[in-house]
Amino acid sequence: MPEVAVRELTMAEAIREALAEELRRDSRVCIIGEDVAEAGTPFKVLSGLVEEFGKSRVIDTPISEAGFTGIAVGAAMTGLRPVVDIMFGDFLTLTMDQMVNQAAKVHYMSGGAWKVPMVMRTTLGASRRSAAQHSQSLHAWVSHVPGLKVVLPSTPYDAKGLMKSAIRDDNPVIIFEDKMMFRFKGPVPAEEYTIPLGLADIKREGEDITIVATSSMVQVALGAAKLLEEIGVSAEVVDPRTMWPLDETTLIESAKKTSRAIVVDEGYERYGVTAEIASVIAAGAFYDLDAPVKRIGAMHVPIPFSPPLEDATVPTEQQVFEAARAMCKK
Amino acid sequence: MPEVAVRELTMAEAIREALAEELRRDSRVCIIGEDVAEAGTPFKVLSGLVEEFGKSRVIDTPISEAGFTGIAVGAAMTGLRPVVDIMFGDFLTLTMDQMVNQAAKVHYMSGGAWKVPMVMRTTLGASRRSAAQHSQSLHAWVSHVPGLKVVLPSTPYDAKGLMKSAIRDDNPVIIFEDKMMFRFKGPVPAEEYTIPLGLADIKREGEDITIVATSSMVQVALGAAKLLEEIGVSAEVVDPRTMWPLDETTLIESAKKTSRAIVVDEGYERYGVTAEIASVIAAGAFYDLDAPVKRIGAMHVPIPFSPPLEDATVPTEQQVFEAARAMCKK
Amino acid sequence: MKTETKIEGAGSGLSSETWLHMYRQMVAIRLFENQVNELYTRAVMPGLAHLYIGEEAVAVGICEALHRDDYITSTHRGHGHCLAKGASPDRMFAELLGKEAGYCRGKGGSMHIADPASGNLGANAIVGGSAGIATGAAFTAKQLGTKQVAVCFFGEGALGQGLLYEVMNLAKLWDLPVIYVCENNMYNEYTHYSETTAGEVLARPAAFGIPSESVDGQDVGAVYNVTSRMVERAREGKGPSFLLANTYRYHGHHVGDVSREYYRAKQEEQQWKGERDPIQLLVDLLLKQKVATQAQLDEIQAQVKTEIDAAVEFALQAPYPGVDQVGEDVYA
Amino acid sequence: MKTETKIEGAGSGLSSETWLHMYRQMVAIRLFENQVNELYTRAVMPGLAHLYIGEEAVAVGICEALHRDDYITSTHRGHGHCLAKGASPDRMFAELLGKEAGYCRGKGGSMHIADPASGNLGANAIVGGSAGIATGAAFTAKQLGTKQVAVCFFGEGALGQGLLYEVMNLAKLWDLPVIYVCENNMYNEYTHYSETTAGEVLARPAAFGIPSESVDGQDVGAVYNVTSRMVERAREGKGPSFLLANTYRYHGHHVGDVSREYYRAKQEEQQWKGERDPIQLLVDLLLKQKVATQAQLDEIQAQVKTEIDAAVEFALQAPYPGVDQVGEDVYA
Ligand SMILES: Cc1ncc(C[n+]2csc(CCOP(=O)(O)OP(=O)(O)O)c2C)c(N)n1
Ligand SMILES: Cc1ncc(C[n+]2csc(CCOP(=O)(O)OP(=O)(O)O)c2C)c(N)n1
Ligand SMILES: [Mg+2]
Ligand SMILES: [Mg+2]
Repeated sequence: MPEVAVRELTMAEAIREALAEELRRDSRVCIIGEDVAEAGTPFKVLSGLVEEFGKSRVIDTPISEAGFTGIAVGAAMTGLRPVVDIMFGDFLTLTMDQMVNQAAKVHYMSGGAWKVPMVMRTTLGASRRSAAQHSQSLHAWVSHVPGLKVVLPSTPYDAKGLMKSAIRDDNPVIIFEDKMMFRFKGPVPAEEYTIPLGLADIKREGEDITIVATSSMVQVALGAAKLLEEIGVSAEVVDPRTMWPLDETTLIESAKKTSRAIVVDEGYERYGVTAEIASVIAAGAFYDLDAPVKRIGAMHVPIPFSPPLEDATVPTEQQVFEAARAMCKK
Repeated sequence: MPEVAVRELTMAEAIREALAEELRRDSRVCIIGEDVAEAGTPFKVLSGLVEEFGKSRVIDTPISEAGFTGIAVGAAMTGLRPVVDIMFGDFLTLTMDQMVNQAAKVHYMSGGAWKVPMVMRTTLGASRRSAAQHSQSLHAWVSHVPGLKVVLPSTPYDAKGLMKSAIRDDNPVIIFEDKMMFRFKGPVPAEEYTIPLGLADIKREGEDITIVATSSMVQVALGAAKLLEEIGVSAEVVDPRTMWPLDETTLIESAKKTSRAIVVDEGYERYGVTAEIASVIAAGAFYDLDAPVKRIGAMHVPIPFSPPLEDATVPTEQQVFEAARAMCKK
Repeated sequence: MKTETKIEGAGSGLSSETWLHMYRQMVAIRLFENQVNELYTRAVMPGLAHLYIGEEAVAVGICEALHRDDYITSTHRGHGHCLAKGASPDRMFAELLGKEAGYCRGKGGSMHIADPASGNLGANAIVGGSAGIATGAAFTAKQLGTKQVAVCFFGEGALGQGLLYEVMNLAKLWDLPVIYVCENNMYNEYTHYSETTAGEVLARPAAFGIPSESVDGQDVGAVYNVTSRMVERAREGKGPSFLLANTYRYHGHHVGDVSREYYRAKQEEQQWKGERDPIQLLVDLLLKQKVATQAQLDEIQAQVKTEIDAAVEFALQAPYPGVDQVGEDVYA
Repeated sequence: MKTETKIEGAGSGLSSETWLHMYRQMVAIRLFENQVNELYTRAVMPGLAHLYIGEEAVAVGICEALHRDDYITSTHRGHGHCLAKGASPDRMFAELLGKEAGYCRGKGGSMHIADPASGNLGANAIVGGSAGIATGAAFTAKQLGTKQVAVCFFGEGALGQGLLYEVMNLAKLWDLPVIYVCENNMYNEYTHYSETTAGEVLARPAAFGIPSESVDGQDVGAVYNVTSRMVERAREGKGPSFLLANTYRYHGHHVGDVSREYYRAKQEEQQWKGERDPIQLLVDLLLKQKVATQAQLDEIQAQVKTEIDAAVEFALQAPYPGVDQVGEDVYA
């Protein structure tokens, strides 16, 4: 991460600042979603925006995810740059046709004649004791679809820079924010900046093992890296930041350097993000790997409500630490 | 494949026979979908069923995929065993909430109190000159979701045996049929049989390289295997038959034996089926592999209409042959 | 054997047993939810919960008109529906606390309680998400000729979900025994329904030829009577109905929603609580009509309180499920 | 400068230029679609196509009432909408044959033709799938104050899709300049709409307070007039409208659907073709009202035929896109 001012913001503040700056910069940008205006969303991420930009730019909707997502697609095609707010990532299910059969394909099906410059903001992540329909991490689905770009910020700095790039991008971009991280603080420069989509970030340099981690799992990986340091294992933590475009080179180079790799993502392992990244590394660093790439994702169960059960489904520092230690034979 | 009678059926006939037998065997089984009755679906797969079982068992619906899928979920919970017909796999987008947030989770969320014994029949596969919204292979999405089972038959024999098991299964099962294969013929015994979900099938034995292939890609793989034979490469073709449960053992054992593996699936490579299977093999056969596992999927573009373009997006015999030859250094 | 108590007005013709049972159920919901709020405030309950306080007459009036084997589907604000349909508070509290003794073995929590024994197909955390399930249960009832009826509870916010219109069309086409109950408490979370709902609510079922009625959701007798008519239609094979029940939630959208001035006035809340409280209205009626004495009502209230307190205690003492159970119930 | 032709009945008040232009457009669609059928039968066209023959008056009457920069969204049966809005047949045929000169460079085909120059946001192969897009275009028009109007064409089968109800609610809440046009040709593929549609179609927009009218879709003048009123309302900021156009498709659901007896009677087809043909009805009117002579009409027909034949020829000669283009246009 480039040197930054000392200013610290929470994830929520960084996202809000990115949106506010883009709303100011470009009158075509608007926010559409449930309880986004006065309520500022249940997570209060958008608090204050309607006061500055008014109800014609920050727009409350009925509980019609498919409907207002479809409206955003049409609005984006005809000159606006809407940011759609889907309160919980679990509700992506309701928008799949509009995102996958419409937004993702309009540009291609029209031979380049129409563009769909829209952003969808939504969440991922368990641990809020919200049970199976409010805890999923479904980012693998949309990462599978040509025409879409997918962003998973892991720090306030990344959240702001990636959000601004997403809004300026001429394609449909889906941003997944971990709902447990909105209060997570980190340095964010006061000066204007953006982060290009498709660039991985090495969150920690290391020599012995590569831990590829996404979203909140980056903190889990960094925690594990600390524990590993104590037993003399130097772990490199790599955050792809965008699932698509995927910065395969950085992932592969790191694995080649360390000769060992673990992939941690909060989505389900099977047919998920860990599968893609693990196979990219297994193929790209084939001749340098000393051990199979290890995948760590959410347990293969609908997220349970009961705290002891829910906690057992999410990847932990300890889990990553143990896996790394085993791979490094320590 | 166990010894079978000489009788040959098309894929469509085998599927129809499986449905007819189950409709006869169990009065709780019914078929719900668009144009499934007199029309027998646009692919004519269900022709004749309404004549035998009547309109109360083979039920035409409005164009409401989410609606009648949701009705099937409730019907399954309360004592029926519906088979829902989704005309094109591309329309899965409209049923994701009912399948993923409802059907897949009801049993778990209720602590085992309720069950959802339903089947969804739909399609996958390009090459019909039907363009981007009628050609997708979206089976990776549902394979990612705990609570769902996913079936991809590649022969009339498998299609019948797996369909019967799916209908008798107490969980939501989604079956993807390649719309280009309905006229494909193969042996199907006249005697009753079923095929358990979760058992891979070795379609061709070989020594030098493993080609894991799904659905219509099995024929592509077998074609490539023939070409390989001519240059002295003995290819083993393995068909997982079900994406979940996934028969990891058979896949890994085959790769260990041959020390080389290619995975061919008509879905998109990125975050798709080839990623999961490739990483399962890369990890499971790590110490036996002589080369990186090669993934071959659909090109990363919405399926184009123009024949020369569409043909360029689908994996071919030649592609698989070339990849295998290169891996075997022939 | 039921004794007829002749009284005027809404709900006339109900037996005193029915009146007192409805009173009992409404009090049970009120006390149950107060305890839930308490458990949240004391940080004993994981996560959040959406309280049904203020809306008791809707669930109770409707479920009183159903048989035990009739079906209901419920919402994120589902405790009232669940109790009214006959679930017991102890296993409900246990579920809310994530304990193994809960209805879902702790796996569902507040938003997913289900109970086959009382015909509860489950609460649902997807707004409108159970409309298909309820309609499907009615589909089974018709296919198998069981004469069962299915009631689909949903908040007015669910009017925004397309699924509801798809299944209402199907329910009418196939004349399914389902009753769609729109609980209009005037707010979709923090937004007034007038900002999310174009046209008249009752014009929506009319769009599919589904007969509908609106009812004062604070008048349990009125709710019971209109529901009885709809249930009768359904059992006679006359198809679906739609009931609009106008009501109000006293508390926040969920237990954590305490400062609400930015979306609704304190005075509005006071008015409903003061003038339109469903339990108070029922008490006044029962006393005025001499269906019961204050002493009888006090006794019922006391009994219920004892039961609820014991249920909370049971839940607090109950053990969490063993972590080994996390992998169970994924597949049947 | 337009000369007023005084005539009676539907469409009175239209200039002769307008009448003749509508005639021209309807003939163009008819001849275009006959060629499509021909190309399919000769196995020159890849895939299938859904012919608009019999429904010409709907697209033409509506698009005649729009400006070139107004928007439309179309369906799988979209050739008529596309031509009526001003696309040229040569690039359309080229698209249908998958040629690079096509509107989508061959990537879209029959079900996805789009043309920014004429305000065509694109045909859509997802039934009802464009309802959000059309409403979104109207949202932009209102946000930017451009006075543009968006027309959403869909078949009556799309009444089964929940999305339509979600966006109609939003369009009315926000008073968006969108017109929902339901082309009721009586069949959802192979099923009569009465088996898929409960209640009255016009009760559906009414459910959201959206004003509606139904019109004889074979009477181009009537379609033009009712649309003009709806367009005026939209431009004046008075919000959405819904138009039910009753019509009929002469051919199969798609070009391959040739034996249709199992879902509709030959006689029904004969009746529509014989008594309700939109082009014949227009010809009769124009001659009767002396808006045009047979010679004039014949000349127009001949001109159109020449143009269509040339367009087919152009498309047949045009090259396929180079395979290198397959990877282009995925991302902007
Ligand atoms: C599909 C979906 N969208 C959004 C949400 C978030 N959410 C939970 S409750 C709620 C408001 C529901 O309002 P209403 O239906 O009136 O029920 P009430 O809370 O008033 O009882 C919303 C938006 C959700 N759970 N599901
Ligand atoms: C969501 C969806 N479901 C099903 C289909 C398959 N399908 C294509 S056209 C059609 C019938 C459409 O009928 P209607 O809307 O009346 O249009 P028409 O063909 O009569 O013009 C169906 C079911 C589809 N394309 N999209
Ligand atoms: Mg409400
Ligand atoms: Mg039609």
